[in-house]
Amino acid sequence: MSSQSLLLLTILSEAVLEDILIEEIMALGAKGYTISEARGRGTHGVRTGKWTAGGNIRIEVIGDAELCSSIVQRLQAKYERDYGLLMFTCPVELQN
Amino acid sequence: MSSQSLLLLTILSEAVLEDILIEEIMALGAKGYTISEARGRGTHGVRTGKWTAGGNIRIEVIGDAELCSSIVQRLQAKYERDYGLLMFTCPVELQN
Amino acid sequence: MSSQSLLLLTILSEAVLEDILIEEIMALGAKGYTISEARGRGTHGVRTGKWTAGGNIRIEVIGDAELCSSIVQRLQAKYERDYGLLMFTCPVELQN
Amino acid sequence: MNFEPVVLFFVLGVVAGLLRSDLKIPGSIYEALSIFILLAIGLKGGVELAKHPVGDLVFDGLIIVLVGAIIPLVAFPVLRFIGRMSRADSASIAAHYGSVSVVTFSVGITLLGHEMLEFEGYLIVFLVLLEIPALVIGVILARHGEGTVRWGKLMHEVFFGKSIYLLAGGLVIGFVAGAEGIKPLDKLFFDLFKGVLALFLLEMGLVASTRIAALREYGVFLAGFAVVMPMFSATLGIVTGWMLGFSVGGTFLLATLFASASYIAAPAAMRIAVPEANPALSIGASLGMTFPFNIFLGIPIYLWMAKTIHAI
Amino acid sequence: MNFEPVVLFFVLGVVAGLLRSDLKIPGSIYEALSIFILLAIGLKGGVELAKHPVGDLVFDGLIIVLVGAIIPLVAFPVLRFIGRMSRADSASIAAHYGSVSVVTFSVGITLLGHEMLEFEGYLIVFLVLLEIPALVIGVILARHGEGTVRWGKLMHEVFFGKSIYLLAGGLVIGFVAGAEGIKPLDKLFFDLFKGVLALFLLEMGLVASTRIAALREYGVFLAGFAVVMPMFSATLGIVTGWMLGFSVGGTFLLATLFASASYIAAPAAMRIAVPEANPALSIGASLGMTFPFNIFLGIPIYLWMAKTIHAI
Amino acid sequence: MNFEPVVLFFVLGVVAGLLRSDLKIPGSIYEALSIFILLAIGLKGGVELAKHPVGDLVFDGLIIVLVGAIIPLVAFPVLRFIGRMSRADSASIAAHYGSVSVVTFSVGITLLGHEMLEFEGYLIVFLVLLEIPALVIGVILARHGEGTVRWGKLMHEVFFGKSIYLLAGGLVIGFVAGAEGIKPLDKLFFDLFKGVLALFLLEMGLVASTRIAALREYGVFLAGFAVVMPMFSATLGIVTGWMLGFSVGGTFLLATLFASASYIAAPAAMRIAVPEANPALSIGASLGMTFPFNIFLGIPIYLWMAKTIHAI
Ligand SMILES: Nc1ncnc2c1ncn2[C@@H]1O[C@H](COP(=O)(O)O)[C@@H](O)[C@H]1O
Ligand SMILES: Nc1ncnc2c1ncn2[C@@H]1O[C@H](COP(=O)(O)O)[C@@H](O)[C@H]1O
Ligand SMILES: Nc1ncnc2c1ncn2[C@@H]1O[C@H](COP(=O)(O)O)[C@@H](O)[C@H]1O
Ligand code: NA
Ligand code: NA
Ligand code: NA
Repeated sequence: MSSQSLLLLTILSEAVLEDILIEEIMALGAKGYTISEARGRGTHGVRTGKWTAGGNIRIEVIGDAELCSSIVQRLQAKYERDYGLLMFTCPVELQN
Repeated sequence: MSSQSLLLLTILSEAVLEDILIEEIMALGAKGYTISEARGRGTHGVRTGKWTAGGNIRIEVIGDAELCSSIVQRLQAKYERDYGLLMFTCPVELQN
Repeated sequence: MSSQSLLLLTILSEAVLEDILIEEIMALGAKGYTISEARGRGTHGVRTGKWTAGGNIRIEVIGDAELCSSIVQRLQAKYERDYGLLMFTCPVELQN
Repeated sequence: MNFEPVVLFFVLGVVAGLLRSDLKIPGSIYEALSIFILLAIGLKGGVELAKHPVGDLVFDGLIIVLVGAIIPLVAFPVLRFIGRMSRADSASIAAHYGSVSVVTFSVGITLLGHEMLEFEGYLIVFLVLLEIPALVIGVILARHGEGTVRWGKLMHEVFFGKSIYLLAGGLVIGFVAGAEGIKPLDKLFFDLFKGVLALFLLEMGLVASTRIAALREYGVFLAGFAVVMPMFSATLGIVTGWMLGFSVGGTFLLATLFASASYIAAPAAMRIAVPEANPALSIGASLGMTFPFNIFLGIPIYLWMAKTIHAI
Repeated sequence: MNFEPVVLFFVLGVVAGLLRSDLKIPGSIYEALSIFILLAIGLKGGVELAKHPVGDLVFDGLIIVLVGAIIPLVAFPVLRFIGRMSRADSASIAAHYGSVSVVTFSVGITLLGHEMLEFEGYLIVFLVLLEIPALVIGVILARHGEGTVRWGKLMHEVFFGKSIYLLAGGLVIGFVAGAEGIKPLDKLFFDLFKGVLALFLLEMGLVASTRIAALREYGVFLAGFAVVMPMFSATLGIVTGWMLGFSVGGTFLLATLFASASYIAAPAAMRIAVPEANPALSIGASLGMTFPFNIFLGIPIYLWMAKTIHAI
Repeated sequence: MNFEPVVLFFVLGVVAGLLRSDLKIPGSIYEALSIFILLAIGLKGGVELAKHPVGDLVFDGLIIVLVGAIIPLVAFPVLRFIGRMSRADSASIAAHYGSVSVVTFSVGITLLGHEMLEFEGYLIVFLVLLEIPALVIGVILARHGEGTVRWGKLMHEVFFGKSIYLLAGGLVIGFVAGAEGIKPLDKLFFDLFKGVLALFLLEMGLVASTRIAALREYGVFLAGFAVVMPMFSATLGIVTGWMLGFSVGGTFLLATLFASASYIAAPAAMRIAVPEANPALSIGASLGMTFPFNIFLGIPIYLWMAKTIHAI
């Protein structure tokens, strides 16, 4: 099994940003992404997902360090101030 | 991009415990958490999520080793015996 | 806290394969699995989950390297050609 | 055998589950259906309640709650000493059988509709009142002194758990608004009730099919208990209703109420209050066995019993 | 052009999709709507069926299923040799066009309602019967000896896949309960049918809008096929219905049934049985092209055809 | 105090939230309920619109939109200079109060039903028309030259955001199909409307309960604003409606429309267009304070005002 070392970038942000963030991510050259619904609490308070635009989404992107850091920088610069946003990376072995 | 090394603690447990576990986690000093729905199978059998209280939740907490281990110990002591519970950690780089 | 080093194998594939993949995974000796809904984009195009069989599922299996690699090989051989399929592993510390 | 068509939907669900069809009722739809049923039943009860001077009901209510409390107190020793089950499991199962099932009750009401029989509408109030003693007794039996009970958490779970809360809320709204005030809502909550009940039974069947297996593991005793217990409780209900001078319909409904076992409020409450009890046992018995028994055989039997005792 | 208002909801959905509105029908709601429509149609069919001595239908049924089997057998060579498509794709698409669309059929029934035309209600049975030969033929064509077919899995998928299962289940319940027994459910399943159909069409439009693009990639041949094929199938249906002595309404519905292409049962079954086929092609054609063609142009044309042949 | 029973469901939701009941309306159900309400209101408006020569409405429409535009222009300085709030927050809140609430409007219509009062049905059109100027003014106030506005994105958000899109879509379908064409859909969209509104209010209550707290943090000024502002806007509406020669019902509805504050369209649009504004403030005020004020006290007051001015 030939596996390849990459980074998994997980982005937790507001559901209302979904389309905008996807645009940015693809524009920066991601080959794909995975989205799932989430809710939670952080410095911006509880986000129960009860309210239409009140939920979070989890966007996951697998890519090399370079792609991930460019995404992180872009999102930090443009959205961190005004929106709930949490990003973290973790090394993964892509298996196919 | 200034990143910070932390642990991502993932807790898989019964949906019915959501409020209780959140209370414990915040009480132990977590800055936040993320919740998403899940279903699965383990030593406590299949949890299809079909039944109201029959589903699982995934609680994720990002924090330092100390916080994570205190959460793990608390939950293990109080809930492992009677409830479906799985906890694992993985090192992550917080990006913002 | 006695933790144990294992691999977390994450499988992203088409919702329509759920039962089949679970069968394979358990047959290969997994002790359990966790499933959650997802949507995304990859080489097989956008999978919005809008269409009944059009969504993705995320299957997560915690196990040793051997189990994970046997699952990866089996799924690659049988499903990679015809179905949207992405698999990656990441080292985790099982906490209970 | 009760050919009330709605129960056929339960069969449809069970068969789908056993044949491993990919049919699923999404969780959120299941939630919506239960919210609907609980509110509708509550509203109906409130409207009925508004028609009677509440004072008159206090006495009946007291009697019914007291008699109802007998059920878990009988069930516990049977499970514990004849069934040789753990204290926790015995107590949890006893609580399930002491409390009630809204859906079983609804099927009973549907049957009365067919039979053109009246009933004391305020009986719906006991869907709420019977839960409390049953769950409390269950917890006391489980703890029996030793171990700490999180009474606060439990009481909150009981009173503000969604099922009781919606029933009670519906009751209050129905009571305050009265038949006239509710009229604009009839088209949703009352006209569609049976159809929604049918869909709910479909889901119940799907779930029950997964519970029947679980039940099998625990042998014939529990299966037997799940059939005999409701018959006993129903008899209690028949006698009580008859003595309180209820109509045939009311007597039948009280029996159905007693005979039914909870699988929504009780499981959630017991999972919190008596976690060491195995939920597969209690839900397996109440949902996998007692529920189908009640809607197919029990309900027609209870109706026959009610008619017979009133014929005396 | 058919100004049946429900189809306007399809337009509303398509436009929302093309204009990239954030309008979404949540997946679980979509599931609920389809469960409702499948059960309602099944119940309706069962009730109708109960009115006829089933024996009489056997002959008609056999004829209709046999003629229906011609459709995939004609579609396959056209796709394979004129369209130069892969064996797998040709077979999968053939299966889609051989089987049927409940929603297209429902729009047809709605139109008959407007036109005050009767129809042989038991035709609904063929929503179930026509699926099976179509899917089986599709798989045989795809495999053609070589390669192993997981027949067990496929048959299970076909018979216990949720769409067929719910249709068949509704049929049985409707048949057993009969018009009288179903009455309490009418208010949900029949009175709300058209409204729910409208909401479903809204969702269909949203989905179709994403498929039209996919279709474009595959050029004019497939687009042409997606219009010509239903016309051909409809003609088969008109002639068959007329020869079997159906009413104008029945003849029209049989044509609509033949002309419609599946996008629920078939895609799921083919994805499992013929995985190497590209689902974007089959769903793109059936949902992105044939479905809108049928509800806007096809259905009025088929009705005209039915009236004309009966005028002879 | 307005004893319209539907508002009791709002109370039920608030209480559940405050008492931390585990009652939840699943997100997808909430989505479905809002889609239903928006489409139903739109259809109703379209049907009404079809009854009038649209030409006649252009003048009234212009006046109403112009007067409506005064609301945010008054709200902004009050918030900015008396309330000492940030430019962004003041602008965002102003936009919320300039645009409208479909649910408040629906409660108003329900009350008219009780009172047997007629109203100019085409007023529903302004549910759509009043959003646009309000949101645009809000953004201009926030930006005031400096900073770039993504107008494209904003306009897209406004026109194709699901709430406006469904309202407008319903209007068009209702207009094209007319009362006759919509009849088959009445049983879903009109008969069930009040019941669905009740369920929606239950959810609104649950959400509002979490917002009231948020509001408390921001002191009495905002709370006061959330009560005084709708009274002012309502007065504008009363006068405008009266001058335009509307009926009592129409005058009342216009006042309700002006007095209502948005918590669906505006929040989404402002979150995108004025991200630095704190959504907890605007939603807290509009949903946590103004909405309950309107449905409990405002609406009866506005009706009284309308009757009084017409009695002159
Ligand atoms: N310490 C944490 N652990 C896990 N998830 C978090 C944590 N902090 C924040 N989040 C998630 O990130 C979202 C946005 O965070 P924030 O911007 O801090 O409000 C929250 O709604 C949570 O879902
Ligand atoms: N080996 C495993 N891999 C992934 N998830 C698991 C595994 N074992 C258990 N789980 C998850 O943890 C939940 C509780 O596990 P248990 O307590 O073993 O029943 C299960 O319902 C699964 O969702
Ligand atoms: N680069 C990526 N990052 C994250 N998820 C991905 C990526 N590529 C593919 N996926 C996920 O894997 C699924 C199947 O991928 P594919 O087989 O490439 O279509 C997609 O629908 C996505 O959910
Ligand atoms: Na009972
Ligand atoms: Na066909
Ligand atoms: Na306003």
